[in-house]
Amino acid sequence: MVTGPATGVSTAASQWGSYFLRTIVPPLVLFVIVLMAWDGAVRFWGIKPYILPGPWRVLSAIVSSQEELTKAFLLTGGSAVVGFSLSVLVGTLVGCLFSQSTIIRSSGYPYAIFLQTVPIIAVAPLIILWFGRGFGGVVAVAFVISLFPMIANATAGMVQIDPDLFDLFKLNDASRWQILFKLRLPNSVPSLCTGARTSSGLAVVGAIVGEFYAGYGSKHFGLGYIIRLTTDQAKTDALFAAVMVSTLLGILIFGVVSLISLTVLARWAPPEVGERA
Amino acid sequence: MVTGPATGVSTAASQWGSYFLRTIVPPLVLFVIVLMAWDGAVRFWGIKPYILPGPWRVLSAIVSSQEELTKAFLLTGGSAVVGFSLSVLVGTLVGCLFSQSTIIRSSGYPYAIFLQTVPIIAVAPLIILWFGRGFGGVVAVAFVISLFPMIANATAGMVQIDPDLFDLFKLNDASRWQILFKLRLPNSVPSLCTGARTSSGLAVVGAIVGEFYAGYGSKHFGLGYIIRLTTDQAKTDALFAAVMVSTLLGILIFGVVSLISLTVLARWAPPEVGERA
Amino acid sequence: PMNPANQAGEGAVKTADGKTLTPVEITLNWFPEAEHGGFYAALVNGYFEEEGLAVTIKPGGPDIPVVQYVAAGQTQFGVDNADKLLLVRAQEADAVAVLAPLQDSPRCIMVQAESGIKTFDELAAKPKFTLAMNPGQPFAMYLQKKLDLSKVTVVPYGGSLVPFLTEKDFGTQAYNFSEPFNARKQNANPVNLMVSDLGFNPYTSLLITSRELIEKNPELVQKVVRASLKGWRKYLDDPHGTNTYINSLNKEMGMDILDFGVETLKPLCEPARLPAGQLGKMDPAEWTKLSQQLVEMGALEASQSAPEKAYTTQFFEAATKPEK
Amino acid sequence: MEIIQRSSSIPMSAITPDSTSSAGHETPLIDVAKVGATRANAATGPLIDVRDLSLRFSTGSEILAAVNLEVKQGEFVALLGPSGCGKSTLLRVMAGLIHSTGGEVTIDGLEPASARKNRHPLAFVFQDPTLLPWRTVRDNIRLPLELQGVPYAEQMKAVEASLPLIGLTTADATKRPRSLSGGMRMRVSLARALVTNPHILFMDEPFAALDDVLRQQLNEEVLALSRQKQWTCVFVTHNVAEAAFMADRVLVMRSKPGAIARVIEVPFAHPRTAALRESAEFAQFAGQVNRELREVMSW
Amino acid sequence: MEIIQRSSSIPMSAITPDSTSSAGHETPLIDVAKVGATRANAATGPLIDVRDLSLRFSTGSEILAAVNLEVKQGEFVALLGPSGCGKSTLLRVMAGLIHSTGGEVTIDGLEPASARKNRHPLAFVFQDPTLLPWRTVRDNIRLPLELQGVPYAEQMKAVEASLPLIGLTTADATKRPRSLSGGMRMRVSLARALVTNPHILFMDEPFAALDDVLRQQLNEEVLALSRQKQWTCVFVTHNVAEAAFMADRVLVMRSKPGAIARVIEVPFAHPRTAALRESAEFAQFAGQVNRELREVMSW
Ligand SMILES: Nc1ncnc2c1ncn2[C@@H]1O[C@H](COP(=O)(O)OP(=O)(O)OP(=O)(O)O)[C@@H](O)[C@H]1O
Ligand SMILES: Nc1ncnc2c1ncn2[C@@H]1O[C@H](COP(=O)(O)OP(=O)(O)OP(=O)(O)O)[C@@H](O)[C@H]1O
Ligand SMILES: [Mg+2]
Ligand SMILES: [Mg+2]
Repeated sequence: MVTGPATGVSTAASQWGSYFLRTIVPPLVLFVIVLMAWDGAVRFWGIKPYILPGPWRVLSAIVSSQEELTKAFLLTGGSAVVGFSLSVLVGTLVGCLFSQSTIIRSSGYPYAIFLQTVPIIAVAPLIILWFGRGFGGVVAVAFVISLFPMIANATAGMVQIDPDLFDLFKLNDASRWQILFKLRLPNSVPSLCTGARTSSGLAVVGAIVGEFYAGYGSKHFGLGYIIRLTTDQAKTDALFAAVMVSTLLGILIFGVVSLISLTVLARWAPPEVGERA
Repeated sequence: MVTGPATGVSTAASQWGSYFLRTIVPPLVLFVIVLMAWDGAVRFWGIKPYILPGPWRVLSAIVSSQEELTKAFLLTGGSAVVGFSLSVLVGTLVGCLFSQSTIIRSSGYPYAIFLQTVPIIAVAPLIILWFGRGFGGVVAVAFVISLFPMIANATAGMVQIDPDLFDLFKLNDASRWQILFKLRLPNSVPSLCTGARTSSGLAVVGAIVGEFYAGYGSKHFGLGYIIRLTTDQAKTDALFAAVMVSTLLGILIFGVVSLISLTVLARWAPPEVGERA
Repeated sequence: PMNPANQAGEGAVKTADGKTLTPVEITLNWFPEAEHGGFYAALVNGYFEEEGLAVTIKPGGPDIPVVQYVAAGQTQFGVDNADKLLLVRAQEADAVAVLAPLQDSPRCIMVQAESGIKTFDELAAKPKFTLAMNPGQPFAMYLQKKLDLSKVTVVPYGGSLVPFLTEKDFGTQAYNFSEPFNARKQNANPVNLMVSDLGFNPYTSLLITSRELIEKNPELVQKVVRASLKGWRKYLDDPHGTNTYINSLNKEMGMDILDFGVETLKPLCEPARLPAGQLGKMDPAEWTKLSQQLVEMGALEASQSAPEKAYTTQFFEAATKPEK
Repeated sequence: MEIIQRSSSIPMSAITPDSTSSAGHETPLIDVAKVGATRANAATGPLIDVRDLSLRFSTGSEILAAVNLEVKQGEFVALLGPSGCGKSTLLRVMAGLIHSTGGEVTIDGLEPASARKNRHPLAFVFQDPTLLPWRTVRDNIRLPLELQGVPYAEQMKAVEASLPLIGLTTADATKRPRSLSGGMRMRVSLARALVTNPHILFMDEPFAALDDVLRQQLNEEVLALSRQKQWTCVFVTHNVAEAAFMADRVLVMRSKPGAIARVIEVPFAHPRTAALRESAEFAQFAGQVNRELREVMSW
Repeated sequence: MEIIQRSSSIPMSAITPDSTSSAGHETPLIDVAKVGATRANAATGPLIDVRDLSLRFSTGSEILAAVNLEVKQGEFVALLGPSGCGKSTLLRVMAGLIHSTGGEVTIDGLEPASARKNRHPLAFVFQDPTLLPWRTVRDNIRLPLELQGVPYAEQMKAVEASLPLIGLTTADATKRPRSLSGGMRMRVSLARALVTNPHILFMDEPFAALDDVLRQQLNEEVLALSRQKQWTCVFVTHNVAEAAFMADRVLVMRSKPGAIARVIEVPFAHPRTAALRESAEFAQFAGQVNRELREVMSW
């Protein structure tokens, strides 16, 4: 009832083809439609570039500073990935800790929320003081910003367990560690995946914001630097170009995380119920 | 197996008392410990107040600008709550839409991620151009920042459904609407609650960031304004006072959302498995 | 709801004594500070009301797109700097400067006296020096072009004074009447290196409006300019009432910093070279120079640069013409 | 028990008790003329027709191979077979919930899905209770009626009527599935299928979680009801006596891959009462089915 | 079937087949002297002792009231009763998984939880299979051994030995619970309990999802195993014949609130074989139990 039965002739190739048709083509089609609507709107209402530059202007800005954007993409992407990985790691560890008792949980949660609600500008000096400017500082900001969803989801996944399973472990005198590693942790995998999807996007924003405050030092420019620069110069088309590239980065990281989740979740979760026959 | 059996003599009062003991006291105790550690660290390493003011300085800053902070708390809180409510509403609607087909989902998701990865600083001018300055703009920023986790969680909740339940609805020729309202939507409630917990915190950050850019016009100052200004002036104790109040706001909103979730979830989810005998 | 028509100017406001006032909104580019004092003075002293105007001054904040607002008609008037105006105009935003209360730019690089730096050249030669400034701002581009900063680490300006206070060999972008004051309050000993001394000196706190409003309602613009000018004169002479008002708006902006601000502002508004009574004047040569500098540093394309369209002196001239 | 009457449902007078105890059910159970247009085809051929059905999950293993079976209008068929042989899967294929990878299934000449939508409303009791955890017992039972747009008052009447039939009290009706015992949950699931008064009823081990006494009671009640309403039933069970008591025909499946290995006509007349169970013929017949099952399992 | 031998387990030679078919099991089943210190108390009193137990959920309703029962070392007790009467709940209380709100439960004189930890390892087959969805069948079965720190090779040996006993193949062993049928899942759950070779085994309807043939086979195997290993078993079932076949004593529960209404000693000698089921005495005894159950239900 779970995996749908294979259809008549289903070779790997045709499966890949249908995957392609269903998951790659529609977003592309919609993307073209959105571009056209955007262009149409800009032309029709005569929207001035300082309010919203048309897509062609943005595209040509992307092309003209291609090299710079590529470098920035890689640099910011690197920081985001490192910050995100730290979030996943630390978030999971904190989830493990929080799952150990309601007392720890209810005492610790406010500090986790603090991480989320503290405006980064207020702690940026502290972060820079501790982690230094450049890569370390940027990663730290990305980490702080993307940590909370991991904590929230890890904790939920480790605490919402079928009571029968819990009883089973207790009856076998499972130790705290065994309950953690053999029950809570695997049980939390689907939640961790949901959290990771949220966090991955936040890590990109975090890296960009981190670059606002920490930078990488002269000569190395991330996307945050370019966004800051073009904002100051009121170069809306270049700004949008940088924003587009940031979004691309976000979507890429998100996509990779989703793909990994799907693979991992094939073992865990009930399958998505979409349009069965 | 689900609700634990009541213990011997369990009056409402003693139940409340134990709730109090378990969920209010430990965080307070930890809070005191954290304050003491903070104070000790500041004294021991002789940390300069402009880097990290000691807790007493922050407390006295809170007390001295009590009135101003209260007003700012209410104003920022109002924007955050409105932005958050919009997120919950719109996130759920988008989740409903995304649950309708994988094609819609895979086409639309990149735009949802866009919302999350686009650096708010880059689009704040646009948002403010569109929604105006003041309350509208602040709410809009809070909304944009807190929307994604709602979309992600709403979609997950509406799509991860026991296939048998889905079959049951199909066998009764349930319409799309019926499946949506009687199956997907109620099934997504636990996820929505998780999403709301993440979003509520983000909405507070969003409101504060929004105030950096949109403000409320003269005489009305939110926490974002105070944070920005005290940062500029290196009044670190006043800054930390404002940060503390922001965190308090975040924890308050988070707490209310959690309480509502718990009440709602009593019907839905398996109970948390903590330390049963 | 893009680009709503200029509606703020329509509906009228009645005062208690029965006068009908025209509502006007002025949007600032930052939180209320001394650099906006003249406009507040006009408000506090009733100069706007004398002109039949009910003015609201809206504080700004970081990255607030004032010129865009003005061009889009979201606010009738705005306060922003000349370089920013030229840059946004290049994006087809037709906003026009009508009054220039500050002749000289307060923009400076603030360093610690302990670093021993007294000039830009010493700064550029200092090993392991860190300079915090927003790289895209024209003054920063100008510095990078004018000086050889290859030895210096340029980092983004995060809006916080703390790094300046904690590190000796650290410089930060500043306005010479606010950051140095705050730094001194934290027992630092700052030295200001004025960017204008290097030759980059855009008008600051310009009063800006849209071409559309100038064409549709020049009388209104005239009234605002006249009252603002009067306000600025008053502010430089007798700032106390105004500063009290700004302080009442915002407790964080203390009287001491405001009073310090006015003192610092006076030479910026009325430098020695300016003939008496010419407070608020704009010099076409300055605009041309600024425009050329922006083109040279690559912030502006030559084809987009039309400095003569960015300002008009007609309202200033009318306001300062001796009464017939 | 009052159950929603669909306008096209058969009047009680149309039911002719089947008094033949012969092996072949060649004569239609009901008088076609009186049944109305919706069931017209049933008279000429089997209502449910499974031909050469095969099924392979995408994981590769062959679950069903060359399954052939026919179920006539109003007939009660029991599916018996070793655990894991594919009974649940076969039921799902017949209901149109899974598509076969070979052969074909028709209901009244149509695809199961369209037959279900157009002429033959179908109810399914899943092997797991599959209740909506956020709804009370009452709201779970009335769900199908709600989905079909039956007025609220009638929904409630039908639910109220169904409770005693499945042995639950009005107090139980306001509980949520979480605080029900396993057997109670399964009974709620059964009630949810019964209230719809379907033409076709598929049941996957509805009584497995019940004690023998309640099970026998429910056997009798469901059988009587299905006869009275002329439901066509396919019924999966593990209990040989239950199959023998309720069914007109017992199909024994073998496994790996699943296929029908034996078809045994049940020789008892209707109405069947508790007394039948105590009779010597019954014991003998059940013994025979048991032996056939054993044989199939040892293949 | 090879099952992990705990060092304190009883040597085979210690088992004295119980040849009395009398009603009262007054004499201990095993020779205490040979059993070793860990089971010393069992001889002098019941191993499991439930006194005046009552339970009320926080929702308010009284689930169990004044339950009294004793289970001796090595005894096999069946719990029979109407659905929802509290059988599962009682089992959980005896295992120390729920605390009673009145009365007391002791195992070998200790609280269930500490008895379980110190002297009497306990296994529980839940009414639902409760498998870990992310583990294969094999890894689910070996879970308890893994938790107890048994070496991997021994775990695998025990799992391999258990598979044929529950009628699964090596191919099935690599599947995940999702792609198992309902009955297969339940059998995996049973195997998971059996591999631990517990002193005390609680089973909550382990065979409900199985066909009669497999059920009878498993009845025989589990019974033989429990006799051989001297397990003390409490067994919930709905099937009267199953209770009669396996148990030394049948407890019939009534509901609202749950309590023991009848205690019926089973008069059949061990070892019991398939032939017993066909005997007249067996049919007669099962009929008697059935009648008692019916009486209890009609209260
Ligand atoms: N999603 C799936 N993917 C792969 N194999 C599956 C899947 N679902 C079921 N199977 C396999 O199909 C076979 C038949 O399963 P099914 O549930 O139909 O059996 P069943 O006859 O109903 O058994 P039971 O009496 O135990 O309920 C089993 O061997 C099972 O392992
Ligand atoms: N968490 C709970 N909260 C309130 N009532 C509960 C809870 N769990 C079970 N009950 C009630 O306790 C009673 C006994 O449940 P239990 O599961 O022990 O029954 P059972 O005898 O095992 O039934 P079955 O044979 O159907 O499995 C039922 O009436 C049930 O509604
Ligand atoms: Mg099945
Ligand atoms: Mg039970």
